[in-house]
Amino acid sequence: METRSSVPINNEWDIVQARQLGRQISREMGFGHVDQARITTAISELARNIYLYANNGEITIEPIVNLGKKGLKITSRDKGPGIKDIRLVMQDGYTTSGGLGAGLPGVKRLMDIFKIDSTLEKGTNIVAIKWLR
Amino acid sequence: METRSSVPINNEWDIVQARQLGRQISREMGFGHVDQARITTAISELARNIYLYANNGEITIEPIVNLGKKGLKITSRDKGPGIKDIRLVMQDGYTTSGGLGAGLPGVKRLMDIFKIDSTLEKGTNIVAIKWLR
Amino acid sequence: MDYTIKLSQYERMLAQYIEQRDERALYKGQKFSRKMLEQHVSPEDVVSMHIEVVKRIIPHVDQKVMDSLEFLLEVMIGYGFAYREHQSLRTRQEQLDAEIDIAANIQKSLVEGEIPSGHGVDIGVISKPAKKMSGDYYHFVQDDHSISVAIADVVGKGIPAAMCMSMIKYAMDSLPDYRKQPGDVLSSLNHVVEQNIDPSMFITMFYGVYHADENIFSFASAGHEPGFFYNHKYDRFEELVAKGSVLGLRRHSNYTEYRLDIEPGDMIILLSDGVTECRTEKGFLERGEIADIIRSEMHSPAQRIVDQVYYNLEMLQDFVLRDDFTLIVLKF
Amino acid sequence: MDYTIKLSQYERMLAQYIEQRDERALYKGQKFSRKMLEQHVSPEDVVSMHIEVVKRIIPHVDQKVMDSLEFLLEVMIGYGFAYREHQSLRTRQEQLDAEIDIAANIQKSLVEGEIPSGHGVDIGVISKPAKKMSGDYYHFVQDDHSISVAIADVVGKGIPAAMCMSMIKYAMDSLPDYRKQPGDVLSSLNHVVEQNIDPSMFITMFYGVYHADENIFSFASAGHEPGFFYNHKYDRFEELVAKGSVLGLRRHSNYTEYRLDIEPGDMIILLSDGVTECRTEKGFLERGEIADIIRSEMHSPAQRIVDQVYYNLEMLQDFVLRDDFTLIVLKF
Ligand SMILES: [Mn+2]
Ligand SMILES: [Mn+2]
Ligand SMILES: [Mn+2]
Ligand SMILES: [Mn+2]
Repeated sequence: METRSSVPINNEWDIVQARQLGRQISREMGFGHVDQARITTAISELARNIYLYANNGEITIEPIVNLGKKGLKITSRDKGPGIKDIRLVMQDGYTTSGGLGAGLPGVKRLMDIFKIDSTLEKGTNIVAIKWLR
Repeated sequence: METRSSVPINNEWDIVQARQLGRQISREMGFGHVDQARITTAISELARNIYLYANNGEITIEPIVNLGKKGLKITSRDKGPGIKDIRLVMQDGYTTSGGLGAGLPGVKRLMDIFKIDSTLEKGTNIVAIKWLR
Repeated sequence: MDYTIKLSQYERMLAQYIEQRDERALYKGQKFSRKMLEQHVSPEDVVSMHIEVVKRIIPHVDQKVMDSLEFLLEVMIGYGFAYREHQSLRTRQEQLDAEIDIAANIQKSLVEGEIPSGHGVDIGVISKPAKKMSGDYYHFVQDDHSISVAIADVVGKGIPAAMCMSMIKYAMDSLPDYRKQPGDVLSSLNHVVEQNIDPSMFITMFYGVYHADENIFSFASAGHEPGFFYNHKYDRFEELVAKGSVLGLRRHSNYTEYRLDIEPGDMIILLSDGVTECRTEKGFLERGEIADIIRSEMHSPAQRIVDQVYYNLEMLQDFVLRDDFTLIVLKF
Repeated sequence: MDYTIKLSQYERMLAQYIEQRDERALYKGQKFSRKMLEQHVSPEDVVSMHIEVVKRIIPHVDQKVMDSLEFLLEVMIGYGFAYREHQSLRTRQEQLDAEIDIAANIQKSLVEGEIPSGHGVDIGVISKPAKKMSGDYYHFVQDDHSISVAIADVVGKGIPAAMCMSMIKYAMDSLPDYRKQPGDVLSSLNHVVEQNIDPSMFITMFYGVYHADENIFSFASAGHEPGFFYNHKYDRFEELVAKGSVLGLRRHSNYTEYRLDIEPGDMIILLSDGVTECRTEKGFLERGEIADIIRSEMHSPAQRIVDQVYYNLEMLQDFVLRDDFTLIVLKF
C-alpha cells in the first residue's frame, strides 16, 4: 500500500492504463464500488486533459495517510502550454463543459482536495485527494 | 379508442388510478415503453397538484386525432384557489421545484402542447397533449 | 436519510413490484425518486443501490446480468458528473437571481414616482419587464399648468438595457427647467446618450406635455412606437405619429414638436413596442386589435383600462412576455 | 445519431464487457456516456436502451430481473425530469451570462480612461471584479498642475453594486470644476448618493490630488480602506489613515482634508478591501504581508508592482476572488 505508481500519458490507450491503475488501487484501499468507478472516471478526465492539451504527461496515483485518515492522491503533471485563465477554466457551466459536468470542475467537485498550479509555456500540475470514509 | 376516461382526484390513491389509466391508454395507443412511463409521471404530477393545492378535481385522458396525427390529451380540472402568478409558476428552476425538474414546467417540457388557464378563487384548467411519433 | 434505510426502502419497493407488478408500487417508485432527488442522491448511486438489492432479493442471478449492471453503472457515472454540475449551476443561478432581484428593486424605486392626478386628467400606467429588469422607462411631472409624460425603450432587454435606463433617469433629473419643451428635451437627451452610452445601444423616446390652461398636448418622438389618440368627437382611434431619429444615433438631432387640441372625452394612449409586438399563436397582433381592446374598456377608469389590456395580451401570449411592456392611458 | 445506431453501439460495448470484463470496455462506456450527454439523451433513455440490449444478448433472463429493470426505469424517469430542467437552466444561464457580459463591457468602457503619465509620476492600476461586474471604481484626472485619483467601493458585489457604481461615475462627471478639492468632492458625492441610492447601499471612497507644483498630496476618505504611504527617506510603509463617514449614510457629511509632503522615491498605494480581505488557507492576510509583497517588487515599474501583487494574491486564494479587487500604485 506504500507504493506509488505512475502511468505516462502519451496516447489514448494510456488513459485506459491510468484508469486500470486507479481502479485497482482504490479497490485495494477499500473504496466502495461506486466510488471506485467515480475515481476512475476522474483519473480518466485528468489523463484525457493531458492527452488533448499537452500531448505528454504523467498520472501518479498513491495511497496516503494524513492524521490517521487514509486517502487516495492523484497527481497529474504535464509540460504543455499551461492554462491562461485558471479562474475561467474552473468556472462551472463554462461552455467547454457543454453540460457534461466533466472537465476540471467536475473532478474538483468529486474530490475532497483539489490544487492546480499552471504556468504558461511551462505546464500544469494538479493534485487531487479523495479521503476514505 | 374513441373513449374518454376520467378519474376524480380526491385522495392520494386516486393518483394511482390516474396513473394506471394513463399507462393503459398510452400503451394501447402504441407509445413506446419509456414514453408510457414519462406520460404516467406527467399525469401523476398533475394529479398530485390537484390533490395538494385544490383538494378535489378531475383528470381526463383521451386519445385524439388532429390532421391525421394521433395524440394523447390530458386534461386537469379543479375548482381550487387558482394560481396567482402563472408566469412565476411556469418559470424554470423556480424554488418550488427544488431541482426536481417536476411540477408544471416539468410537465410542459415533456408534452408537445401545454395550455393553462387559471382564475383566482375559481380554479385551474390544464390541457396537455403528446403526439405519437 | 441514512444509506441503509434508503437501501431497505428500495428493497421493499422492488420486492413488492416483482411480486405484484402493480401501479401502486410504481407510484411508490416515483415518490422514492423524488425523495432521492431532494436529497441530492446522484443517478449512479441509484443504479448502485439497484445492483445491491437485486443481488439480495433475486436468487441465482446470471453472472452476465450482474456484469451488464456493472457496465450500466459505469455509463451512469457520467450522468452523475452532469448531475453534480446541475446542483452547482442551481446554486449559482439562485445567487444571480438574488442579485437581479436587488438590482430590479433599485431600478423600480428609481422609476416609480407619483402618478399625477390633477388638471382633470385620469391616468393609468402599467409597466412589466419581460425579464426581471426593465429596459422600458416612464416618468411624469406635474406642475401648476401642465403634466408632462415621458416613455422610453432601450433597444435590448435585461441587465444591459436596465443599466442604460438608469442613466436616462439621471439625465432626465439633471435637465435644467428651461429645457422642458418636448423637442428640446429630446435633443438634450440625445446628446447625453450619444456621449455616454455604448454605440451599440439606442433609445427610443416619446415626450409629451399637456398644457392644462390651453387644452393642448404638445409632443415629440425619437423613433418611438407611435401611440394612439382617441378622438371623442368622431369616436375613432387615430395614430399619434411623430417623426424623429432614435436617441444616440448622431451627435445632434432636432425633433419637431407636434400639437393636438384636446377636448373632454379624448384619450392619449402611449405604449412601448412590447405591447404591439405581442406574438400570439396566429402571428403578431394588429395595432387595431389593441385599439379594440381599449375601446371595449373605454368607459372604465384609466388604470382599469391598462390592467385589462395587459391581462388580455398576457393570456394571448401564453404568459410569456417577449419584450418589456409599458402602456399609459391619459383620459381627458 | 439515430436511435438504432446508439442501440447497436451499446449492444457491442455491453457484449464486449460481458465477454472480457476489461477496463478498455469500461473506458468505451465512459466515452459513450459523454456522447449521450452531448446529444442530450436523458438517463431514463439510457436505462431503457440497457433493458432492450439485455433482452437481446442475454438468453433466458429471469422474469424477475426484467421486472426489476422496469422498476429502475420508473425511478429514473424522475431523474429525466431533473435532467431536462438542467438543460433549460443551462440555456437560461447562458442568456444571463451573455447579458452580463454586455453589461460588464458597458461598465468597463465607462470606467476605463487614460492613466495619467505626466508630472513625473509612474502609475500602475489593476482592477478585477470578483464576478463579471465590478462594484469597485477608480478614476484619474490630469491637468497642468495636478493629478487627481478616486477609488471607490460599493458595499455589496455583482449586478446591484455595478449599477450603483455607474451612478457614481455620472455624478463624478457632472461635478463642477470649482469643487475639485478632496473634502468638497466627497461631500458633494455624499449628497448625490444619499438622495439617489437605495438606503441599504453604501459607498466608500478615497479621493486624492497630487499638486505637482508644490509636491503635496492632499486627500480625504469616506470610510474607505486605508492605503499605504511608502516613505522613501525612512524606507518604511506608513498607513494612509483618513477619517470620514461612508457616502450615503447621512444627508450632510464633512470630510477633513489631509496633506502629505511628497519626495522623490515615495509611493502612494491605494486599494479596495478586496485586496486586504484576501482569505487564504491560513486565514486573512495581514496588511503587512501586502506591504511585503510590494516591497519585494518596489524597484519595478508601477504597473508591474500591481500585477505581481494580484498574481500572488490570486494564487494564495486558489484563484477564487471573494471581493472586487482594485490596487493603484503611484510612484513619485
Ligand atoms: Mn427594450
Ligand atoms: Mn421594446
Ligand atoms: Mn464592493
Ligand atoms: Mn469591497
